[in-house]
Amino acid sequence: MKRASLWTGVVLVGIVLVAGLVSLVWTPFDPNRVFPGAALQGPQGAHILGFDQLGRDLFSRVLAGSQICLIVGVISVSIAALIGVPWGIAAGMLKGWPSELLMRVADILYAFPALLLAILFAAARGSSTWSAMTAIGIATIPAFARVARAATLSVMSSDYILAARASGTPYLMSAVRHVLPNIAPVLGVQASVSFGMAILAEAALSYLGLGSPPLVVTWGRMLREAQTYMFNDPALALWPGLAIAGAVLGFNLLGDGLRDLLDPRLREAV
Amino acid sequence: MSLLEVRNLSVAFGRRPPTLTGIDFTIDAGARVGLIGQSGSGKSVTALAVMGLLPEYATATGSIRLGGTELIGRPDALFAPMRGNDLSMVFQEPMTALDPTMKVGRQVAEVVRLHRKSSREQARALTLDMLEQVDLPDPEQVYDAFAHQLSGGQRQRVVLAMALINQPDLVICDEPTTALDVTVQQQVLRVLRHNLDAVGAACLFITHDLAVLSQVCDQVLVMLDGAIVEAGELKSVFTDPQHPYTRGLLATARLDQVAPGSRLPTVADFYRRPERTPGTEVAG
Amino acid sequence: MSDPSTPDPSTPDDPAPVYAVRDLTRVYPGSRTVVAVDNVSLTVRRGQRLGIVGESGSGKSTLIRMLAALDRPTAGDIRLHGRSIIGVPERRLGFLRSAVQLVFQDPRSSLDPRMRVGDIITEPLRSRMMRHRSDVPDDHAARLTEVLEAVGLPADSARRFPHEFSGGQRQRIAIARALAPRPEVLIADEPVSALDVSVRAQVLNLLNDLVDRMGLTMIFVSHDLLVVRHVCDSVAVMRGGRIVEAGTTEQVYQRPQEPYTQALLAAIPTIRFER
Amino acid sequence: MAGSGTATGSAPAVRGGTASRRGGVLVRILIRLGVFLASLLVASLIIFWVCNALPGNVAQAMLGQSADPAAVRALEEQLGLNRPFFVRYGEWIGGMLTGDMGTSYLTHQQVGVQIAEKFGVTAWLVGFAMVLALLIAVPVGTFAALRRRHWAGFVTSGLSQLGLAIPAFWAGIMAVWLFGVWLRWFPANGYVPLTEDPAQWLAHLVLPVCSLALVQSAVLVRYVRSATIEVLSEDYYRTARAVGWREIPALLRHGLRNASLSVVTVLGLQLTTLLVGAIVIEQVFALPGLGSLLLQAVAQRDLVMVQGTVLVLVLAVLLVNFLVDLSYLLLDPRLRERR
Repeated sequence: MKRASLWTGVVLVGIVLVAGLVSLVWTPFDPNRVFPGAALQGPQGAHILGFDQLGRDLFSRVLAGSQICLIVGVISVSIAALIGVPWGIAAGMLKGWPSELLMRVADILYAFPALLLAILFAAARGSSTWSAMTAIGIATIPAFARVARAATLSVMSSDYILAARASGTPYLMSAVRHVLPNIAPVLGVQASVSFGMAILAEAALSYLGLGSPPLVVTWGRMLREAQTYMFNDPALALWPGLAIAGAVLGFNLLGDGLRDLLDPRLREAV
Repeated sequence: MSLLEVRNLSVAFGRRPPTLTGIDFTIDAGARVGLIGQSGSGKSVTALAVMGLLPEYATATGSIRLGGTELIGRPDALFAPMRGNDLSMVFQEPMTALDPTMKVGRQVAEVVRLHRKSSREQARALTLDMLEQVDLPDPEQVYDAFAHQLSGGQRQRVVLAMALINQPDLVICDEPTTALDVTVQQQVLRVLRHNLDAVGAACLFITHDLAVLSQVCDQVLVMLDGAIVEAGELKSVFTDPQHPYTRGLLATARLDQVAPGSRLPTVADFYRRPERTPGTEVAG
Repeated sequence: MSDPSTPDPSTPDDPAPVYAVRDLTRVYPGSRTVVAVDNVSLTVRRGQRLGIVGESGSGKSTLIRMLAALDRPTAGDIRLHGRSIIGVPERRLGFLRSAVQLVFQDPRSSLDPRMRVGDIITEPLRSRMMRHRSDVPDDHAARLTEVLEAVGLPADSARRFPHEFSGGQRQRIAIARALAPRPEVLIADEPVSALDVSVRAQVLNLLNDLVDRMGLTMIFVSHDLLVVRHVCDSVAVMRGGRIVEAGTTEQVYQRPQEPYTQALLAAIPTIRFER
Repeated sequence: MAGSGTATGSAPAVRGGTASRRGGVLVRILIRLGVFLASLLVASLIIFWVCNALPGNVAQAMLGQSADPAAVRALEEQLGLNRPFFVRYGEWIGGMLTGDMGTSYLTHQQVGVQIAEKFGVTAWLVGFAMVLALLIAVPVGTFAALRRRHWAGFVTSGLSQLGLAIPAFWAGIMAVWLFGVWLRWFPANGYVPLTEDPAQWLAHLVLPVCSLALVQSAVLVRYVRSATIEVLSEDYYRTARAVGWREIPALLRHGLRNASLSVVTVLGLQLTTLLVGAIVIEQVFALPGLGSLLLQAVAQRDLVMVQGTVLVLVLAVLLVNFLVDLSYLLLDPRLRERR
């Protein structure tokens, strides 16, 4: 039972990854190629999901949409982790007001949800994939900082940190030798969950027309365009939506499964 | 007929091998039975099984009868009213056993009002009386205190008050003094003995400390790896232990009778458990 | 026993003490200031086995943490072989770190769960502070084999992780780590109180044996008076941050002077049948 | 023969007087207030900086990308945009304090008036969604926790996991199709003010509120579940069971009081996600709320309007977090005293 979520997550994430990689070199049809007169047609022949409102192959577009979702996830989670993790570790290892200050700044950043920050960026700089990824990444920093800090605090309160000090291990060395390996699993879980949230935020942004430019195929934009044709063809909105839900579910389940796998309490109990 | 009769009790958690296998013991009305064994031997599981508080994924088989009433398989709607009234329990950790957000007096008074019709004032009066019985100075002040405002010994006495206020037939104490300092431990044990006498309750006293056990109990059950390996009167078990494991436990417990600095006897000198495969050992 | 004429540990004018502690005070500031250690003086001689007993909150743990320079005193002086450790920056504490090692209460917390036993035990040897000291062994592999054997663990333990061992075995690992840099002083903070009674005797036997064999000086902190009596030759009783009574184990246990010591001794649970 | 004297070490018997306790709380409330105001200041700086740091942003936006640089500079001069950053920031914040949120350069509408006009729609949407999400999540989450080893609990958790992955706007789109287009139970989009026609007002809110709340409750179910599981493993819950409380009453009496602390925190966080969700949902259902105002302003690159709207949204988030902090102080007797 416990491993069920882990394996479902691994499979779903695997599908998205494979789709993203395969679509780089091959899709059944060019996702931007318009088949004249095929607009809003249902499935036929090699076009297993049918055509969109302009007559483009829907399946190819859903496949290609996985690319941007993976790119946004990877870049924004990397931004968040690269800044948030050292930030949190520092806040956990420092004492007194410097630590307090670090966390207060993180708290203020927490008041800017990813989407709001992305909208703000789009307003000031114009919308682009980069501005979306940066905004989502920055908005995710506090999540990593908090998790890293909490984990660091619990590691720092262990006697093995005292033992390391009593053995003459310098403070910073302790961070590398003891803190990082011990908080890595928690960060892995956080990365997986943040990946899912980044996908959701990017989809919403594209849906609002504030994400990647029109020629880039994104699931969010597909939904935006599909909404106009809801009366004619609800399937247009079905597939990209399912793709988003599947990808997010995959990363969430992966995170959950990792958590269960690594939770020391659960492990001790077995 | 005994007050508590446990017959062929086995408990398993999920699909894991059973934690308890075929436990048999009885407790007579007013008797004090000590249950001893090392951590992980199944002492606490036995207690929770009797209380009907095993987690839902645990399965208990066999028979537990309290005053003739079968407890295994008893629906919670019928079992819950017995808890705190016919049988009650004192846990190890006084620091966390009380609700941190509720005044401790109210928590004790609630136990009264849960099981019998009584007005708020009556319950309060009973509670104050009980707090006095467990040797708490200034019961009025303790009544209105939150748990974190009391010391460990005071909290454990409040928990004792909760367990005893409805004068149950059986009180189960799970390592009630392990978390306390020695001087406080003495007081709590004294309060426990005194109040068990006053209420006339029987007691199942779980501990890993033979010395503490000898100060409370008159019968002993020795538990090893989920089974009871020895049972009997305190004196006969302590002076003439039959099972090698009991002999080992007794030898290691008598630190006061070994010359300082000399080699201490260990359990392994008397009893070696069948080898376990490395890597599966459960830490102490 | 190491020395028949064990003097009172609080006598400060010992000729060449390992530790000389004077008027040590540690105050934790805050809205409710806590004086954890209050004006404590004591000396520890070479080969002495000093037990520090007290109930929770008596300041015994704070005291030894200051002795190991893991906590800094508010006032007072600590000298190791005549050299003050007060105000010495962490990186200059090599002389203390190589000479003084600790064993903590709970091996589950004191051993890094993600490190192999071999790495845990040799961590003190690898630290920059100790690497070049003449008193610290430089052949790590050889020393690892030596200490594993000394604490009675199989040689292949080095490749395994702490969670693969039982509680008693884990405490042996912690002891092996403490022994690795050939320390002179071993400070043990409640080393057996997290262990089962049946395992406790084995670890105590091991400690006694090692201290004898290696001629260590030991400071042994415990709330259990019987354990201290068994392991130590002298004892200091702490209460509320102060040492209320000190002397040889025999003196203190046979003829306790302070009412608090008497109460503590009277409270020791012993097996008895009268009831 | 009272034993308090020898009770554990340095802990005095019963400590702390009521008077000193109250004083401590007041000081801590003031500290939180200070932190709240400081956060607001920093947040407003960030917002203003993002919108104004690049010179020519506003003027360029007004004149279009291909405008003559000289004309842009002239317009900047005219609007006072070439003055130092902090002067303009001070002006903006100063106006804020007197209730003047500025005027759009593009539409010449008062930002404050616009926000006040649209605020109600968003508030109704978020408020209803929050209540509905709670009504769903608390019982479902508790059930999932109590039966976590049972297939029913497992299925419940699985469903909440699924709900967590569904974008609220997709749920909205599908709801429009199902209930608005296919079944025709509710209007598919648009808004009717409460004062105009209460029945229609409600009818127009049903779908947006439900799609927002449904997804939101999935998040909440998980929090309630883990908070409840935590309480179930607490010693005081076990004590409550041992003195005769049944599962649910024990949870209600002792669990809820303690779990409410963590649930309150979560509610604070949830409001943030709900506000953001509302921005998108308003777009799906063409509701004239703050979200629509913001997106319209973004589309027109009306930065004065954007910074005003974002500030109001961030203010709401910070304010709720501040209130959550305060409720902590009031709910937990341990926090009331410590430090």
